[in-house]
Amino acid sequence: MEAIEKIKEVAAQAVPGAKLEIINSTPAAQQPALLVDRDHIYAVAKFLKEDPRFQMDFCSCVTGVDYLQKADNPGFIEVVYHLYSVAQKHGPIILKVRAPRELDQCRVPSLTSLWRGAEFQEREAYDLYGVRFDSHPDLRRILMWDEFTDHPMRKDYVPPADYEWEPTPHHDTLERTVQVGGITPPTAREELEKARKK
Amino acid sequence: MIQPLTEEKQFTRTPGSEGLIETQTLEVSIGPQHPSTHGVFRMDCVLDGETVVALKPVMGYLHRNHEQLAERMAWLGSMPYTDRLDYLNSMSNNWAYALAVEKLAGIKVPEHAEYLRVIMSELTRILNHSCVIGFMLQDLGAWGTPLLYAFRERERILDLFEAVSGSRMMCNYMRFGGVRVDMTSKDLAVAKNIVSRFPRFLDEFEMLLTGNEVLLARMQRIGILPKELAINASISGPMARASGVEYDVRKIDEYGVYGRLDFRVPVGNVGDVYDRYYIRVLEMRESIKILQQALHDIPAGPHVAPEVKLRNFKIPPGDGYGRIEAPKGELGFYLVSDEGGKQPYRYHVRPPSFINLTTLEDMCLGHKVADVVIILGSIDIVLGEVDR
Amino acid sequence: MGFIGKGLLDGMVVTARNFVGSYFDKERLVTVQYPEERVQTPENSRTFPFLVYDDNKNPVDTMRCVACKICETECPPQCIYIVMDRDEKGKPRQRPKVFDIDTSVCMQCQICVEVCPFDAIKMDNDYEKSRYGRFDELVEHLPDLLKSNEYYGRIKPTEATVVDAKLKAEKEKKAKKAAPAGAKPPTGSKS
Amino acid sequence: MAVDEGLRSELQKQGIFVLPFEQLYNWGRKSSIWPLQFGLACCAIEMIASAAARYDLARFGAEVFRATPRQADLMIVAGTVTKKMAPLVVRLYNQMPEPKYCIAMGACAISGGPFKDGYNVLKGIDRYIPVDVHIPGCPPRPEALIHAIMTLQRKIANQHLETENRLRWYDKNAETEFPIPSYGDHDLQPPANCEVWQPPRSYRDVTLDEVKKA
Repeated sequence: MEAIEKIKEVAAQAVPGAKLEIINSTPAAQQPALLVDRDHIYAVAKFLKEDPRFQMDFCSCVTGVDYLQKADNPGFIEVVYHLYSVAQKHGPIILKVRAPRELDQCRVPSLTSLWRGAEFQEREAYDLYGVRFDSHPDLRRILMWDEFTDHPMRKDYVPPADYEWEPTPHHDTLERTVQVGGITPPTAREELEKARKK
Repeated sequence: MIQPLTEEKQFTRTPGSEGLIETQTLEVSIGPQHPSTHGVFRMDCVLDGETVVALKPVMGYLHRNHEQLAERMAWLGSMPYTDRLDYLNSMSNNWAYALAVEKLAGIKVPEHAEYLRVIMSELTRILNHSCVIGFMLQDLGAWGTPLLYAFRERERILDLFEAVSGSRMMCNYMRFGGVRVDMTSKDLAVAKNIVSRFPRFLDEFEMLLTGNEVLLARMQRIGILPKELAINASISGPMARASGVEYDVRKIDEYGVYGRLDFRVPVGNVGDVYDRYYIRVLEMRESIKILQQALHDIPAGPHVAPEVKLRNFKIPPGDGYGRIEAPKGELGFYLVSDEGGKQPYRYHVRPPSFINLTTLEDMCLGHKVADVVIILGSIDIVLGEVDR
Repeated sequence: MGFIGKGLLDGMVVTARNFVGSYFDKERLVTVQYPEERVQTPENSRTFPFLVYDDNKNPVDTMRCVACKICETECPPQCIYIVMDRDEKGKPRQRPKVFDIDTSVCMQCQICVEVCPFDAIKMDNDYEKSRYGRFDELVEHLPDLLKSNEYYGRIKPTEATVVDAKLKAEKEKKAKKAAPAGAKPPTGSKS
Repeated sequence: MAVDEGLRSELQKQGIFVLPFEQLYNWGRKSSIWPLQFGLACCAIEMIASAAARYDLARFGAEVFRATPRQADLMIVAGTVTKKMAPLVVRLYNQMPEPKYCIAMGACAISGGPFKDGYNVLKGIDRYIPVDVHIPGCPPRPEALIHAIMTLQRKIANQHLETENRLRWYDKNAETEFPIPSYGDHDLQPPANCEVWQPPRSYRDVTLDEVKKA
């Protein structure tokens, strides 16, 4: 299979106007990804699926990643697609698409109409990260119950305070105990105060 | 004396669209507590008479936040949690995670350890497939017998796992760059014994099942999954191969030492429940072939790469995806490391049985409700992996 | 394919083979009559952690644990809780005052054993731990956890021999080092 | 007790068993515990293994795994109870006929175990229903489950029909149905059933002096 630079070049030719960017993985893994803008992800994916040079007919893995705000960038949710080809037995080509973290703007086009295999995985990304996939056939929560309102895999999610008593509490559990007013072992309380003083 | 029905109470025959009695569709929720849903899985079926006209899988009853927990602890800390993903085959889950981390960190695994991993992973495959056939037959109404035979064989393999790794089910055996403890010569002898005796059990198992009239009647032409749909819906593992997709990560990626081992990838041609059953039997036979080679060829050497630290293990920033052919399909780990690199920033599991459920509705439509149970059984799901 | 009813007959044959075989073949007779007879658990078998001490007469002073809290931080489900013992002046005493393991949380992963640099914590193989209550009976405190080195040697002979030899060598090395240095007290170095 | 111990053992040698009705009744109950066929997660596989040929739970009269709660006496909560599943577990327990028992098998069922820090994991089934026997372990060996069944049998054998320690079933005022939590926006409502769930009020701080004494 061609190098990622070649794929980028070919895809840019095939889908005019697409903003493509190469993102490197860890040095050892050697799995560079192609970052595509939201408006052209569908066209790029369709091209990769249908072009006889690639024939990416197998969408293996779809997932979301939450990048919190950092000094220089405002933070975003990234959706990652790992594509393989069963027909030509090569891969992966990794597509990434980014959306803002705000819930009302966090939308990307769904690729379920290209690959059925993305259906449940996109639902999962919606459930856990709050990414709305436009034109997904059945975008409901898949793992949590329907009444649930949060998106728990986001990095700023605060779990419910159902903490009551634990014999061996640690770190944030200990903090939460004090907030909720639960009972802590006296020695644990001492330790916590000491840690706070530091 | 029985009173005749009054005018209002009499059931009137109003002709439906085809001149028959007008009927209503019935919604049945199978699960989450149901003996044949293999755990806490729910299927919302809409039935017309006994025929399924719509079916929606509902999951999440075993959603244990595996991914979020892993993002809070060190790289090594997630290893025992991977055991609990697909709890029938912890060894291959370990391998998938170790492989992904090794890919990210660029660790080279000693050859001896690679062979140990192959041995453990193939034993797991045998164990998984024999148990799954047992469960599948249980769903068919063969109450107990095949399952008991399968569990008898499972115990023998578990005894070996316990002797080597210390635990029957949750082995926590693999480490980054190798395995935790070496197999002694005694353990290897036990493994050889298991491998040499397993075909006898398999023959007996097949005599009981393959070609049995009831089995054929219940399994053939049921739940057919066409090849194109299987690829498009990202189906992997024995299920995809039963539909004629010749795709095995062991052959494609040649991870570990699979490139050196000689084995065949069995492929079905109909893609019905019976093919899925028989593919598993054939895969067990291939696994035995692999095991014989691996146990014969295993070289001496260290069981873990000596440069890998147990504590304060760090990975440079970036991401990566590692996958293996687990008994249920392609099991992958997508890991992202951040600055510091002490723990995963993002840890995602690509669970084969979750994605294999995508086409459950397509396979069940038009079949009877009793077939739904066996179609689900043939997908081979483990809820720990579906919901994570 | 054969005649009608072949599948039934085959099934009967398999069942009969297993039934009759169980009288002659040990491998077909698998049932272990549990409370009376037990499966011989292999040496590696593990259930819950315990703390090793060396001298039977004085378990508290000869326990190997120095309360370094490595196992507490590395424990994946965070079921270990340690408080270091201090004397009246607040100087650390290099041994735990409180050492709790919540067995109702412990996932038996053995990571605490692997990371312990002092060979102080080891895995037990006792599995009969069913209890009526949850907190009082399942949280193990220091007195429940302390077990002698002989016990460890009894349940895991091979492993214990290696550990004993290693500790002995370390001790001799330390003694050699300490001898020329003179009156300097040995300090518990962290590896 | 009307019959004196010495006489009773003397009679037993002759093959005559003199028992109070209560003991006979309890013997019958404890030798035919029918568990609910209900597996949640990993521990369920070990539960099946203990019912399979090698460990053979049938030797304790407990092999009849019933698929419906209406025919079961014992609920083995084998595996992680998630918040999505918890209302259903409580409902199943409510549907079982009295006298009923509950074994929390494995770390997850007792306290949430290794997964207790998660947003969707219930920190122990004893928050909603009373648990009779706890088996620690992740997962417990099949022998451990059998040991738990034996522990439960001991408990049943010591239950009375009339005194303070009588069965819940014979206490007219006792609770037999437990409130089922509902799915809330962020968590289950209520997060625990205060009448069943009582965390300890104090913590035993063990000092070294106590250890020395022991």
